Amino acid sequence: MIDLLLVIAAAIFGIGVYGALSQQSFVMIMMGLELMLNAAVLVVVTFWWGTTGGNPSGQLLVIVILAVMAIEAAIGFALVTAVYRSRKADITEKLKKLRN
Amino acid sequence: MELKERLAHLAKTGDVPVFAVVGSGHRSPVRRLRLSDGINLVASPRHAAVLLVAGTLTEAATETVSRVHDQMAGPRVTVGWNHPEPSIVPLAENVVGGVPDVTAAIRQQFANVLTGTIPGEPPLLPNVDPVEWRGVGPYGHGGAGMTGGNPYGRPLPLRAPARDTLELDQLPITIGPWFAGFPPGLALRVLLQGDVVQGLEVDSTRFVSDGPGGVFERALREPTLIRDLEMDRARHHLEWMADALLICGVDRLALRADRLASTIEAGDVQRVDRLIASVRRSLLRPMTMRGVGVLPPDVDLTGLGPVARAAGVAEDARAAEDGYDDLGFTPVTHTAGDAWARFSQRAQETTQAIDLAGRAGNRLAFGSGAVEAPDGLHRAEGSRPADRFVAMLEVVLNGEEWGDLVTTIQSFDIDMESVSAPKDVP
Amino acid sequence: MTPGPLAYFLVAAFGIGAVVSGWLVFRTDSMLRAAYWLMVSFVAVGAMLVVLDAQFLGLILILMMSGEMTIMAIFMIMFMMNPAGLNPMTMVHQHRTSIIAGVGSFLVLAWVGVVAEFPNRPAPLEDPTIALGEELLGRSMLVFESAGVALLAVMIGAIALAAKQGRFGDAFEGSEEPDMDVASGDRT
Amino acid sequence: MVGIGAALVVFVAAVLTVGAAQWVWSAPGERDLTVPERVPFAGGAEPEFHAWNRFHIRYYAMALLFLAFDMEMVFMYPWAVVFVREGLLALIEMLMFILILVVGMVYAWREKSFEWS
Amino acid sequence: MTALGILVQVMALLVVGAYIFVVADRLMVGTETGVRAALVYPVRRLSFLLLQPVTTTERPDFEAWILAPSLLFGLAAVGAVPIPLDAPSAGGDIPAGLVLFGAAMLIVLVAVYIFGWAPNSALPMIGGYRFAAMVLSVGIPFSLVVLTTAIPAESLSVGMIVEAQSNLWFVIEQPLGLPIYLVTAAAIAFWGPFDLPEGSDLAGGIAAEASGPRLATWRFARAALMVTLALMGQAVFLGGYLGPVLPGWLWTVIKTLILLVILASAGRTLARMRVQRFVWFGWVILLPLALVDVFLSGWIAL
Repeated sequence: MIDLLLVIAAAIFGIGVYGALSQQSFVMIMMGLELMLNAAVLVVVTFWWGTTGGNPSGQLLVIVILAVMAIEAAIGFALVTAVYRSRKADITEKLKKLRN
Repeated sequence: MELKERLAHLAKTGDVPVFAVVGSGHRSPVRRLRLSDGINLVASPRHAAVLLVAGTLTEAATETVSRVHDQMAGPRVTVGWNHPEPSIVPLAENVVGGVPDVTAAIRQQFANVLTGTIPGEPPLLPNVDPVEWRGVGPYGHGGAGMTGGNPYGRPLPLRAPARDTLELDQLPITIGPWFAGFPPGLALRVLLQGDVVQGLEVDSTRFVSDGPGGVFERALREPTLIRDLEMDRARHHLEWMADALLICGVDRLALRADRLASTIEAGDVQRVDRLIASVRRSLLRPMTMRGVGVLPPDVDLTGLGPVARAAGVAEDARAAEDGYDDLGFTPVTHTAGDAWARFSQRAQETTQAIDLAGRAGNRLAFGSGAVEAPDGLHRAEGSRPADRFVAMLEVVLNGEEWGDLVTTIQSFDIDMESVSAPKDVP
Repeated sequence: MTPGPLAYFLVAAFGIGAVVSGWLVFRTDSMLRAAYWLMVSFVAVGAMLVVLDAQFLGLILILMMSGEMTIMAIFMIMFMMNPAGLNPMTMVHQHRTSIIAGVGSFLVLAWVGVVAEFPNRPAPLEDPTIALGEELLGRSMLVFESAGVALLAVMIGAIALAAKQGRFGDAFEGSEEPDMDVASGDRT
Repeated sequence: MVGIGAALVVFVAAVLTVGAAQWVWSAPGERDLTVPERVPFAGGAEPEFHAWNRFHIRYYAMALLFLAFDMEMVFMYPWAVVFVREGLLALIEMLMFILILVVGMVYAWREKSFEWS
Repeated sequence: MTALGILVQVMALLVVGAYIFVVADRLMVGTETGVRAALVYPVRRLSFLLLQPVTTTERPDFEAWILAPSLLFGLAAVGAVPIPLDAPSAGGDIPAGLVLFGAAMLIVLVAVYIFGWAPNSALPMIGGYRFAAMVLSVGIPFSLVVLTTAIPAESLSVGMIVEAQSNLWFVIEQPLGLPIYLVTAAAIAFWGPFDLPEGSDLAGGIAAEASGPRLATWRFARAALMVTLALMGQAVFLGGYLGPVLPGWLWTVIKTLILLVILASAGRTLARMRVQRFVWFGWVILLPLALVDVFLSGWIAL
């Protein structure tokens, strides 16, 4: 069971890596990051359930990951808004172009 | 099919969902239709089975009425009501008569079309795409690049600046002339960014013909019984209040106001007061109307009747009439000038009118070319208040949220039957 | 506790659902669908958590993510060109590298997961929410309170960033329009 | 475990029932609609553009605030369960936590985040 | 009780409850048709809607449009699972029942939002976005007041919460709870005076382009959602199945009906709130009140 869960988590994580690297728009990159965190949640709960005898720290770690997701999303959206406001850009290339 | 017949048998005795296209002289009759047993006036043609074409419409209305007709989900049927020949759209039946007649006709045609006695009407507009898009472009969907072309027949909206400096898409859209939240015949081209209005333009096409003119029209030419004038005013205001309540989602009180409008008698102030007390309990003021639709200070309010008086302009042509003077008439005013002030203003003028009508006896008033009508000062020549309201919409509504826009337009009481011909609109 | 065949089946089903919907996030043109495919992925993982006796965590993940993903959909539709994907588009860069990195990380992690030996100490069957609550208010109080401070910082930071008027004047000042030759046929 | 399994069964059954009902009943109608019958309703006028656009919401700052408060809810569920057995300590700790967040709320209110931008 | 039994029970509750709710609403509108006509109204209405074909717009998101009513009903159904009918552990009572309910009610936003988005039409879309603003404003107070009932019960299971009210119902012990719950529940079910997404100022809003079976399923799903919200309201605030003489399930039904009638009557007699005022109302009035409710109830529970 643990093997199966870890393979699934690895697959979700792989998709997240692909998304975060390949996407051009900020929000889509954030989606890749969220997918990676999703995999992390699954891994943590898997170990909590199967290997640590239900150590509550595992649960706490999940909550912390959730908080990280919320913070990442809030700051991410705020940044997207601020960048769009000042540069009218929603994809990363446009920012690079501007730097030159 | 057995099941279909059973369903039709059940459905034909139920409420008839009617989408009403209201032409001249029929705003009040269509409102009374709301009181008819088993008639349900719906706001979207997608929910309707019967299209009611009431009163006289102009030639220009043909396309819009046809479009609404086609948007009905079907099995659909069109019923005319005092609609002059030749009709602008094909009618299954044209009723000449009052509310009971048309109710019966609508029920009958509804039953006919549900049970298959008559076939559902075919669409009226030609089956052609708005632009040629099939097979055009790299995927055959009519688009080009990221946002170009006409994907599936229409372009994508363009960006426009906004007051919070986020330059996002602006959707230009024409709403009306048969949008239930607006006075019948009013079509607005609105620039929407999100749900906020960034600009608007009134379509100067006339969709409804000139109104037949009631007691106030007569009072322009000859002295008229104050009793008649004031009862008509009370009825007009009550119907207006019913519309306002309907738009604000207080259906129960809207029905009461409608019922009151059709049964009210001179001097019967208590029933109106009870209605107004119920309206207060419905929290209409704090929830929907307070602070909505305030006019900018530089707008000229003279002659705008209740709208002006709700903003503190104590101006009323009745005050100069001897007949009214005898009755001790003084104009009611409010100061806030928002949608609630207008509602409250009209509510109090209704009570006042019923009171005046009860005491008026045979007194006469007006007849000299100017009369204080429910929507403002009417003159024998020159533009009507509706023209002025239409002209001020853009100034008042720019930057409003959509719901506030609808509330504000309703609060003006614009009578599209009395607007001038297109060329006269300022 | 050894999981029964039903648990295996459910985990596999939800797992496939989570992976497939995660993949569809990057394969759809509609921003709305992208956001909600991600939500489906989260819901599937939440359901797996429930199967793993972490009922509270699974459901709270679903609760959190449904709210967050709607906000994500709203923001994506707000800022992305052609949000409904009416014109099909691919907005990707370094595609090959990304695929290699994605597949590589999957293979490495999956290999670790399959090969490594883990101790078998299953969680007890009592309600784990109480343990979590006690942990939160007892030993890990600092985590809990610092989360509060972090969230406050995020709130203020996010509002300050997103709002039009900052302390130092209008955010619009000094901005300029970049040239728009990224996508051909772009009209904006 | 019956309860949560039942939740899954009920959810799937409910979604499938209503979905299938729509599918069965809508199949004949959707096929042969003409172009004018498909025009979106706008009171009789014809739309010029697709309605799908970069919809400018006016409450984005509020939406971000929601994310933070949503996270607060995550902490509150386990807190509520152990509240009585932990007693006053739990009350004070949560009071601190909430007060910190309320500061953020007041800041947002002051920044007019609850009004249309 | 098996999963199948729970399925039958929940479906029966929702269908019957939805029927009663529609009848009650019909009576509240005040058309002079009488009780008899109101009792057959849902049947006639449904027959008509089944005869109407489904319309579509030029380029809708078909899948989302079909999914939305199904999802809404699924959420209403799953939200009703953890609510016990006549005994603490009867039915689908689960340890984290409140979280399941809260998650389901929050996902209602998804169903409504995509229902407004799918037709690719301006007025429904504004309706969907209005609902997003509403749920983001009242989602927290809604979850908070429901959660507060878990404090004295020391459990997130709805059955335990009902049991904890054997001395005193929470409607008295947590006086702010039920009023806030009813207000927020009406908003989550986009029911008047908070029917902003379906308002008459949007010509029906999210439902403006829906006809026939699509409208029927949508209306039914919304009525079912109201039933679920009323069920939860009576369980956590009105003592659920607790009550003298009558059997427990009958108490549940009676209390649910009382809440349904209260909600139905508010829908037709109170004015619709402006969306901007609603956002302000949710954050500045309801949220602080809900926080006060949490700490007040916590203080009392100690």
